[in-house]
Amino acid sequence: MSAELDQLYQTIILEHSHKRSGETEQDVSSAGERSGVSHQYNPTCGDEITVRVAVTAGENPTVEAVEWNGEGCSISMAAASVLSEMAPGMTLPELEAMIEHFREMLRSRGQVAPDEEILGDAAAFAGVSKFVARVKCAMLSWVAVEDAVNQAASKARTT
Amino acid sequence: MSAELDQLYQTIILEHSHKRSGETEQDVSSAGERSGVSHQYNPTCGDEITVRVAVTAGENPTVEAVEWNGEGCSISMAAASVLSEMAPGMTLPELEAMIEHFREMLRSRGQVAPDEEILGDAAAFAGVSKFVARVKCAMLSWVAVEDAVNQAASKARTT
Amino acid sequence: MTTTPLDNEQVLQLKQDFPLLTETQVAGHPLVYLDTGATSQVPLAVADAERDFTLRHRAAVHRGAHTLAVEATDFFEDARATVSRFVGADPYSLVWTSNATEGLNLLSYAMSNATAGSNGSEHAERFRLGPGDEIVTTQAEHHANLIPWQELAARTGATLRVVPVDERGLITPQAVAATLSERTKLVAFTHVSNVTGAITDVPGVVAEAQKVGALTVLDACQSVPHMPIDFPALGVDFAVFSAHKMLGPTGIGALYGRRELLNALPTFLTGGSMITKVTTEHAQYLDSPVRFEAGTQRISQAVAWAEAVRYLEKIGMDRIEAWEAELGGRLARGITEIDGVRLLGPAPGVERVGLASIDVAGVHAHDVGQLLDVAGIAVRVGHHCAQPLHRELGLTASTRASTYLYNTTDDVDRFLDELSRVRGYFRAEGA
Amino acid sequence: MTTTPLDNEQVLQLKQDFPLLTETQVAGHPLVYLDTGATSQVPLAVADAERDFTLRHRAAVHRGAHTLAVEATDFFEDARATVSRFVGADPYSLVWTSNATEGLNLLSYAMSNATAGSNGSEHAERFRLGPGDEIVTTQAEHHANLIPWQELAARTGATLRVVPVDERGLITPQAVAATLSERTKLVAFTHVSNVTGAITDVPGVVAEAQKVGALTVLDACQSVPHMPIDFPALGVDFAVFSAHKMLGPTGIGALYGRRELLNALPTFLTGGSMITKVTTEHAQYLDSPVRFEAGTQRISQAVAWAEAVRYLEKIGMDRIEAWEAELGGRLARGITEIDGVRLLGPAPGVERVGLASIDVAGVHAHDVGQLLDVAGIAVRVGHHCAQPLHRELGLTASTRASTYLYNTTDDVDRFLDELSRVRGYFRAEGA
Ligand SMILES: Cc1ncc(COP(=O)(O)O)c(C=O)c1O
Ligand SMILES: Cc1ncc(COP(=O)(O)O)c(C=O)c1O
Ligand code: FES
Ligand code: FES
Repeated sequence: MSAELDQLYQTIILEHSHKRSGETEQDVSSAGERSGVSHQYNPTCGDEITVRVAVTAGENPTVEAVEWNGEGCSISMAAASVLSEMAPGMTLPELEAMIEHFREMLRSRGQVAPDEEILGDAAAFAGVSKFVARVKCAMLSWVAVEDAVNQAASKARTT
Repeated sequence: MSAELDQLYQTIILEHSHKRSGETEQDVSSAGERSGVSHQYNPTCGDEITVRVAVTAGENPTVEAVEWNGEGCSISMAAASVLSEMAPGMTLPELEAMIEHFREMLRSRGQVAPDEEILGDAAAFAGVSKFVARVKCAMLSWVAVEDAVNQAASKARTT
Repeated sequence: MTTTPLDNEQVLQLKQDFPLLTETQVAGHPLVYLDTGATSQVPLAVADAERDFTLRHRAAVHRGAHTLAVEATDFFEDARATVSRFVGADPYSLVWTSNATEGLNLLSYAMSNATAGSNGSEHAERFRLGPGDEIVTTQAEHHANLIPWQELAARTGATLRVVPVDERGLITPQAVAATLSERTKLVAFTHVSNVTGAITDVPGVVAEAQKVGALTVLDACQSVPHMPIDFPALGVDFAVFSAHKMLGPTGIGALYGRRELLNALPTFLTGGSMITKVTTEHAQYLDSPVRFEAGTQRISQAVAWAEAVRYLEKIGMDRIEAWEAELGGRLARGITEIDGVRLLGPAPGVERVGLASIDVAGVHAHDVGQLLDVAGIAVRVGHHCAQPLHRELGLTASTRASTYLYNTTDDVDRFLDELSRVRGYFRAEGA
Repeated sequence: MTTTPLDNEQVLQLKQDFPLLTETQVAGHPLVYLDTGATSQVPLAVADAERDFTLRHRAAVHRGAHTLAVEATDFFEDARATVSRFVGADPYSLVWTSNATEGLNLLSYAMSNATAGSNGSEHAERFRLGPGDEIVTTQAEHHANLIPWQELAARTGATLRVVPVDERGLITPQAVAATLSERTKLVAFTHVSNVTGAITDVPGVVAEAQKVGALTVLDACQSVPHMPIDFPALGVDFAVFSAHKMLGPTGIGALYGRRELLNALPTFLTGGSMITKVTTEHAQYLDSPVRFEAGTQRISQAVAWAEAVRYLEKIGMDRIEAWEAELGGRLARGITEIDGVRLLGPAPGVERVGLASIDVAGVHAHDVGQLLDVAGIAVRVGHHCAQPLHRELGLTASTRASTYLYNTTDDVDRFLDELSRVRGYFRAEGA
């Protein structure tokens, strides 16, 4: 196959699309005390994902766990899996910075190179930014986590 | 002005557009025993005409009188005037034949030459057939007369 | 007289009329365009006809009295005569719309207007709907032939009933009959499915609808471009189709309707050119087709569409149909020979147009499409605006290849060849 | 910085871009095109941009994932960005329609849908109408900005009120104010009259409407092509305009709306590409602008329209406006100097665009137009889709001359010269 394709479907992405960290058979649509839930829908393809994120208690919570159910293409499944591995243990500002950079890179049409220190394994998604129609795929779960973590944090702070 | 224009606006047409035989100040919208009324509207320009035609009594009526009110361009006014002069005294088949030939000539885009024996003064409208947008103008009153005379005749026959 | 289909040599000749098909490179590969189901490509003659009209003959139609306007009106009405003749109809029964979708919405809103008594409803009795009345559509429909009826039901209180497809994804007259009742006012159904390529028995469905006195509306988007069509002979009351799927421009489609129905139907869009007399209180409307054509029309688009029709007629719709049956058969057979790939809809051997959708086990449709795309093969992935049918087939999305008169057997084979590598590339289970 | 208008020399240069204007002969005379009020002519660059897109880049937008489709989507959305910027708006507030007429109908039907509770009416409270509610329009409107409101009133039970024009044919904020009430939900009015060329005080009318909390709808068909426009700065809630009056193609227009209003407005046309989730029972809708764009869109038309906008911007809308003010003044003055010819609307010296309508004593408008036509001068005759205003002016029909950036003072003078002969030719009384 072509080199261009291999840039998009990095080995790490294909692996995550199959092993899928954080994916669970259990329904994740109800949130607990220190967790938030977000459902995201991709109108272009009809795929959807539901993500539940739990954070630690206190003023400066960190991410405790990411769990999700959903269906989608390999890019979207891999993006959810990678994030589920990376997020736990991160502070909220760290997570937000990572998501922001991920978004910026993806929207840049290949102009913004990934900062591997910030993105770690998620740098493998750099190739997606040249495939405009697939940017939403990579962002779907990340937007869901962003949304869910904010809900969780505001609960954690008020309890 | 141009020769083409003079073909359309024959002297006889311009004269009739001013003198307007058959035009009356009286309202002609109600029909009597041996007469019929027709109202015609030209949606392209918004002009309209109301014509009343009376016929003689009996099995084979002839046209007795044509009266009309209306507004329109010189072609439409002249056509009403010419017909108002020509129709009286005609048998219904004669009138119908004349109207049919008039229609055929007008729709022919200049292909059908007027038969002066049938059309008389109305042959002057031959030039109109090359001006497709004006064909309706010339036909407006003639269609009204055709309609009105049929109404009148069916009344005359049944009384 | 039997039909000789096109052959590869002739098609390669035809391709020369389509610069996009001969000149486009995608990721270093010559393009194989297998997405006509979404929109077709356009031959030079059609683009040139539109450009020429626009640069040399443009004027407002049905309004102006000056020479240019009269000539433009002739172009415009000649186009209507050409397109209506192509579907066996007279010009009075062909209304220009923006696309097929707008044609279906026209009907939906005109029936709301009949119900409300607005928009010239004097003779609209048979279009009125109310609680208890039923509108019937099918599970196989494009959203364009489903949502307008859902919303019509919501606006009028009528009930929407949906005919299930059979195990092959087909709409059958039997299933339609089972959904009909004395209260059914309208049956809207597709001629050819844009997902499965299956062909509906139109006269069969029409016969059932007529038994209960229901109006019929045919979605002919995927049939008119690909086979000879005669709407009056099919017996439908209304039908819609789009120019952009048949070598024509975007921005124009048509609604066919039996003339007496169109004249009795309340108006939809209102404004200039479709009225007789207007006061500040009230407007009176002209007859079909201008009755439904408010405001400045798609003039150059009509002219270009007529040129597209002439192009198709020159080749012959029967020959196009026969050629695409070959391509469709080749597609269907080829697909079923690939491990882990499921052909949706009718099995090979069953009648279909040159269109086939597939599900690749363990690989998402968008990933399938991506792999094909970098090999220069343009196909459609997603739900193809038919979510209910995909749900019925147990899917969210599928991959669709669709042909036209400009596709060769080689195009089909290149698609099949790449398709056979998909599961391996994505390391799908069992690949 | 004062604006330097175009001059005759520059205009003669520009004319070279319009083959129709330089090459057409009518009855042996070079054409003088004074019917831009109906539809404008199109420069080569615009026709070529459309042809090139169609032959080299055509694909379905917002659907396909293949390279060609992604590129076509970029073209399409870039076009939206260009056209929306031209009227001071962001792309989310610009919806493509077939023409201005359809934009007004979209609003009229969306408000019916709000009233019926259909088509995604969750946040549509402020668009609901019922008996006692009032819709306001004016006597000066084109039928496109009158009939849709008449029918909306008929569908919802609301009352239509019509603002009278003053003795100059102008809509004034005072007259609007006098027609408004606490129950007024919407005020629809024209920016520039297509009969008199008079310019409405838009901010003045908007201020009055806002006092009673009514929505405002501007018919900008005759303003956007001829002057710099910024809808957000004008303060209107909605506005419509058409491409074909501003060097663009037929078949496309636009509805501008404040984004939050468009997102709250129920949908109009339903079908593919404007939905999120569809079941056989129910559909959910996307946000503006795609919310209102059902089915395959006017893709090449959008691309061509953007090219037209670039052409206008290169020249400068302020310079076009200034030049047309000169032409309009010359028209108005010239007309009043001819015996037996009456200028409709504002007197010479009062602000107007390059458009003037006249009544010739004793000669019907169609006869006037015929005489001008054989002299090669194309003008519009009739009621110009404004029967109520003509009735108010005591007329059935009038003769209209309208200019654009490609008209010279010589064009105006040739019109005036022929006009001065009309009454003599037709032997009108006193001629
Ligand atoms: C003032 C005005 N409003 C509305 C329209 C209707 O525009 P369209 O025919 O492009 O829908 C026109 C042009 O005909 C116009 O001049
Ligand atoms: C079966 C079918 N119906 C309706 C449509 C809608 O056509 P359009 O988008 O041209 O309105 C399509 C194409 O998208 C189709 O394939
Ligand atoms: S295609 Fe649906 S998420 Fe990627
Ligand atoms: S223009 Fe109206 S009848 Fe001739």
